[in-house]
Amino acid sequence: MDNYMKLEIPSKSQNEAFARITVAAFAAQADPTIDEISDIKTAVSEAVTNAVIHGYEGGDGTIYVTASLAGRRLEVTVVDHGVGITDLDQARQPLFTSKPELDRSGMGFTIMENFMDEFTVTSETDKGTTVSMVKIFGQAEPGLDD
Amino acid sequence: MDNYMKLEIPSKSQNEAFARITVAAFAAQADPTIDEISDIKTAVSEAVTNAVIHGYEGGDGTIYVTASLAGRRLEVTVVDHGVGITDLDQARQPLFTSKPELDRSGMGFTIMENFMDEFTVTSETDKGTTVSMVKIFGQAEPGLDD
Amino acid sequence: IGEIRRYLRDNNPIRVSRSLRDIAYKVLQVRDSLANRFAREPTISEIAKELNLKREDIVFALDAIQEPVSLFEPIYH
Ligand SMILES: Nc1ncnc2c1ncn2[C@@H]1O[C@H](COP(=O)(O)OP(=O)(O)O)[C@@H](O)[C@H]1O
Ligand SMILES: Nc1ncnc2c1ncn2[C@@H]1O[C@H](COP(=O)(O)OP(=O)(O)O)[C@@H](O)[C@H]1O
Ligand SMILES: [Mg+2]
Ligand SMILES: [Mg+2]
Repeated sequence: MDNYMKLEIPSKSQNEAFARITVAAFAAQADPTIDEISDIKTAVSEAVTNAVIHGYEGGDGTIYVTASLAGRRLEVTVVDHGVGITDLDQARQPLFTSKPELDRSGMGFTIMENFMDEFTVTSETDKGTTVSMVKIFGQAEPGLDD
Repeated sequence: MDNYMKLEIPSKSQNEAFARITVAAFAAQADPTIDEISDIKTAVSEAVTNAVIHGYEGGDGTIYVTASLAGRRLEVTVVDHGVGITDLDQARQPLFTSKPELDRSGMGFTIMENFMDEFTVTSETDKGTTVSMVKIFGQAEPGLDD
Repeated sequence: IGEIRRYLRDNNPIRVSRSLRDIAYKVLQVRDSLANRFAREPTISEIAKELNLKREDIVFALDAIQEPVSLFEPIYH
């Protein structure tokens, strides 16, 4: 049942919807619930949107999305070779955004972190950014009580 | 609007469905009809299935699927680095199959050729096989009257 | 964030496979009614608009009720 996929796409806003559904279709092999898929789609959207608007600042560039399944553990990475993040601690703060003029909410990283079971981001100025996220299917969900 | 995607997946039968959804989701940007989507899915399924069962003979291997859109012209390639096809003319004959014991119908290439607007296959023994297919959206479909 | 998350989801234990099939049947209904209205095959965007879904979501859902891939070949497992 273990499997992987690697996807390469140009940095375009329309590829956010495409990348999200590709990862969802890949994850569907693990027979997830609607909520689990919806969490993954939201997290992937945020990561790809960041690559497009922050990493490549709306210009040309290539985005790499990988996903792998080991049992019920899904790992997803979203990589860009864009401008990178100089102050990661600041970037990860809820509500922090470097692009308030674009009406960004500054909640992207916070959403990825909360919707997925593991979340790491590494980045280097002018080299690019790698977001890595894990979802483990079929877990009870601590912290949600409705 | 022009766009592309490159996908890498291991040779596994479950990736036939995944590859077909991925290409169809990519094609959705060109605003096709459901019939057009279904043609593409069928053709991609046949090509990926061939890579899995013939190219890699059910064993390990990597399959590369690319798709690109230029206006309403979708080009899809499916590449394997498997055993290759020694006699292409024979392989392309309707009903020819080298695996009758697997209950193959020998109609895969014929289906790809008929469901898509352009179809080419190149192959080299022990090097692998490349299937390349084009679908042009929004065309009347000559020869189909249902 | 708990609130955002609750807004986006409703703790639904239903398997995505079932919900995809439900969406797919709706897609086919809408396709038929639009085909009647337009007297031609609707495009995926027209269906997506009617159902307030993304085109990509429609494609994904439809695959859940995919008929055996080819009429000519058995499914290989
Ligand atoms: N891929 C990336 N490349 C460069 N900078 C990024 C990237 N992703 C995030 N950032 C930086 O981190 C900040 C916070 O990101 P996020 O939490 O998604 O909020 P928002 O996207 O709304 O600004 C962004 O404003 C940006 O400065
Ligand atoms: N990717 C491939 N690698 C090696 N051989 C292939 C490949 N695709 C097709 N073939 C050969 O071409 C023949 C015809 O393919 P096809 O028309 O799809 O029929 P079937 O798959 O039912 O045998 C196969 O039986 C096989 O011998
Ligand atoms: Mg963001
Ligand atoms: Mg075949």
